Amino acid sequence: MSSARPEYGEEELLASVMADLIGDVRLVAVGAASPIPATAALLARERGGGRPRVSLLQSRKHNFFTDGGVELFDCAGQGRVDVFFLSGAQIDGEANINLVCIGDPSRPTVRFPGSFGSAYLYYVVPKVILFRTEHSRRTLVPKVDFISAPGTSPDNVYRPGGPVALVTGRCLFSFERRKRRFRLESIHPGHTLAEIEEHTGFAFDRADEVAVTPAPSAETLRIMREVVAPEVAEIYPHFAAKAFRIGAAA
Amino acid sequence: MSSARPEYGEEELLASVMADLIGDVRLVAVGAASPIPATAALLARERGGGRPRVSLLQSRKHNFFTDGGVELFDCAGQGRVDVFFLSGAQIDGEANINLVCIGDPSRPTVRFPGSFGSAYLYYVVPKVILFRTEHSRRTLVPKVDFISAPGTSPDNVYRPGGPVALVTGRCLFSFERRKRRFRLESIHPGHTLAEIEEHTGFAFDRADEVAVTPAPSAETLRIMREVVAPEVAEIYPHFAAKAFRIGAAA
Amino acid sequence: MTVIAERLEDALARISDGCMLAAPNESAGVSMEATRALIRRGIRRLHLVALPTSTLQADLLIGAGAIATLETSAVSLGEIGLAPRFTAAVKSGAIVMKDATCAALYAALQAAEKGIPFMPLRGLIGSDLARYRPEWRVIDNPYGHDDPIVLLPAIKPDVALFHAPMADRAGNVWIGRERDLAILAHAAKATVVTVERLHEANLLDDPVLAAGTLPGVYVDAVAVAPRGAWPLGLPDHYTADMAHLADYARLAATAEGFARYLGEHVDVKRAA
Amino acid sequence: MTVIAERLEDALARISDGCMLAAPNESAGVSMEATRALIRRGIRRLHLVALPTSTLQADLLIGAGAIATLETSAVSLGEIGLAPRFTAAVKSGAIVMKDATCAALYAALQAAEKGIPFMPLRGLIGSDLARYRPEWRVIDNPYGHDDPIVLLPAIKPDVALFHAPMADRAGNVWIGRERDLAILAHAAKATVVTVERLHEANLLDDPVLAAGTLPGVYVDAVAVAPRGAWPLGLPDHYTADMAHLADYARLAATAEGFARYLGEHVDVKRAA
Repeated sequence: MSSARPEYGEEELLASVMADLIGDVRLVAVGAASPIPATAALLARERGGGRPRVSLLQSRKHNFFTDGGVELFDCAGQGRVDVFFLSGAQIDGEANINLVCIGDPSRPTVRFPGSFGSAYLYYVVPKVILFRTEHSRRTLVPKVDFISAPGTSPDNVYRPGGPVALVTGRCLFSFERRKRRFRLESIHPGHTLAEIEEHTGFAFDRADEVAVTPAPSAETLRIMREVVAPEVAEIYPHFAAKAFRIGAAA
Repeated sequence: MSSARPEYGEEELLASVMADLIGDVRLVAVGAASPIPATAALLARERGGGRPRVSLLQSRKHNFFTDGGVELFDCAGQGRVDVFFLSGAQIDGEANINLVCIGDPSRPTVRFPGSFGSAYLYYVVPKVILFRTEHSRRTLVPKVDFISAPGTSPDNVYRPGGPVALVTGRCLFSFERRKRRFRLESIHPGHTLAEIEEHTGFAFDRADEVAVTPAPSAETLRIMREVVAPEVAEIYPHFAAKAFRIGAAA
Repeated sequence: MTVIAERLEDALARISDGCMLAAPNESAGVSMEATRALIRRGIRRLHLVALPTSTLQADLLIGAGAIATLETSAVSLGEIGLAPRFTAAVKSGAIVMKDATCAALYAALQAAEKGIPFMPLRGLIGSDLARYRPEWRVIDNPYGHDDPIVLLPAIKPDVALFHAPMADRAGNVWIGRERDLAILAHAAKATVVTVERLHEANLLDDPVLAAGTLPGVYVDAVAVAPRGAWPLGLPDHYTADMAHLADYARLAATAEGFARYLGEHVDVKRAA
Repeated sequence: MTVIAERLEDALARISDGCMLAAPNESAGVSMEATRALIRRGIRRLHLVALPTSTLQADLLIGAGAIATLETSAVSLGEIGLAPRFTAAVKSGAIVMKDATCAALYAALQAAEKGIPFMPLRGLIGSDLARYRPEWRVIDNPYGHDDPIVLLPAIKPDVALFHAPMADRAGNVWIGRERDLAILAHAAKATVVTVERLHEANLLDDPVLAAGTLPGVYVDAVAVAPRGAWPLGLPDHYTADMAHLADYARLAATAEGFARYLGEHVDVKRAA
């Protein structure tokens, strides 16, 4: 860790980046096993004085849906879910994501859990933020082995939603739907362009000079640690213990 | 009124006839403004020791649906509703029912409330019992002016349900779907075949000798008056006051 | 965020002339207080979707000249008899009547709820209702053989309006088992609710209350209107005022009598 | 009428070899007690539909050789990691895996709930999921112009099986806001439920409890199984036994370890 590096953890930086990506919207939903997106959503809500509304599907307290698991999908179909987060075992340069397998699906060499809600939500949620902390040629590939959900669709396919960005442990990409390509927007402090080029399996656009991802402000860090961290700890105790050094006996 | 006539009212007779028509089934539903069918359903439940289950849509206490008004229709679509009751401003000899209007629907000469659930339930509930106390050439017509729901459908139309009987103030008809005709099954005590022929606007089949509708047994009358009548009075106080001479200040 | 309106009239601001307004029937919770306020405001050209039927609400709006199109499965005053202004308006052609059947209205609103353009439904074929609804298309079921089935296009109301027992300050509304209210709110672009009272705690904090709660995310505005369903009833709270409804039926039998009813019961706001 | 079974095994009698069994995920209420009882009985060739995902239940049934076909959107052990028996069985081809996505499973079960042969759904086009599901047909939306949309055939399970907080003696089951359980029960031909406890009064008599109650008309059998979701959690009642699940993950990494787990935790019934 460089001595110039400010006092925050990687999780705090990524949550801060994602919270900025959320922007001024009405409703953010966060799926299961997504502690950094959950942190980002709660941070955005806290900074917005209660806006956006946030539904953490894995939480009892922070999930306002009352119509069962189907309600998230209906709500998204109605156009009410502004932001959702998706990950991928593989993500390719056209923002296709693979959550299923490598090899023949009936006899795969590697099997992942499955597509979850991706093959619907990726199409109908206007701002899908992709996240994958592991930034490697294993995860960011030229072409996914199985398309759980495609990054873009032909013009005649109903698709009000799709990817807007990809946040990794090394950088932030934006996604340009028209060009079907990622664009490197900023490099996280402590990382380099050369390193990103080495570890990314797909080609991407960039400016000649790529910005450094801004560090979280002191106020953002304060809110995240004092208000958001205890909320996150109720759902993800192990994560919170590591990211915020709080709670969790384990 | 003939001196031989047993001590029961017309409503009690009709409810008894309908209760017998219900038979041994799992679930009977009764719509709004249907006091005699409601009496029949509760009578059938009482005589069956709790079977069939009964849902009176107009009642809070005797309506077990908890998923809103849509649940009756979904439940019927699932094939779970065995018996339902429908009426018609007009009913014709092919069991078509009209609940909408007489004349051009955009400028009718007579307008009725509307089709309610008929254009769906008539198709999917196996035993639909038609009821119309007023038995006249005004109500039982050669051909309805507007088909809210048809009595039969072409063979290729999905139709697990349909009419099985028509109960009027004068008699009981069965309905033969294959022949698309009513058959006079029995004439209520105090009424005559000549009278029925005079007041029925459509042709119907009958045996050479038509039976007399059996009077309700003493036990049926006892259950109806002691157990069912107070339940009906909670929903239809005016009806119960008239039919059973109980309850209702009005 | 849901607005908890001080004045009912403020909550109703988003219900504009010419909009498609959706409402439940009286067994679920009709906001008669809001209906009277809209008439006082002089609302016009509504396309009213009544799920699945209506009673006084439609009749009153029709009599007041507020409705251009009515889409529902039946209008009557229940045990009291026919709905006089509805009957007169259909016979004179003063309103466009889109006759439906209950299950078809549910399915079309649930299509909007699910964000799909249409919903298939059994039944309907051979009913004259379908003759007057060219938008109900018959297709051959792709999973059958010579099996015609009707498709119903989604109904997406501009605003859903209903009355419920209570809401909290976050805009969550307790609807109990009246799930029709949830279908309406999910299907509509905006939802306005009147309630008997405000519940001070968050309804979602209690798992038993949460089971009957419509989340505030669907609710744009809430106003408190005690006995706001009157003279209709509110399930588990109060029954319909049958004497008043009988008076209404008598007066509304003529245009003059209806005008007198408006003067007595609508033009002047009830004391709180 | 609903049977309130004295013995769990009696309630499970209608779940037969080769049937299509539908179950919710752990956030709604999985009957692990019934799952263990079915494995003890030696159930075989199940077509398990897990709405919309599964964890330990699918993994345990797969490891025990009870599953022929699995239809769901994902199987894992959540934060603990991959589901070992699922992963091994898919890789070896021991089960037929019908990969879905959550919204498609809901829509197909809701088609059964509504008694319609199919449901349209947005999304899906261009996903490789659709490549392996020839029954997902693409049609041109009749209400659009050059607007392809997927149709999903109804899924009608033979039996729905889940765990809930309580039931009454009439067979009404309190499910709270876990409406997925209602979708399953509505869609399935029969429903078997385990509950934490019996509620002595009729759940429908209390309007607040009624709002979260599945009526007994859908429920064929109920058995009491305290902590019946263990080692998974039951919302608002108890959380998952993470230490036990971690032990499971470790053991189930090998066929031998899994057999040992079965011997220790499944073959012998838990003390009540």
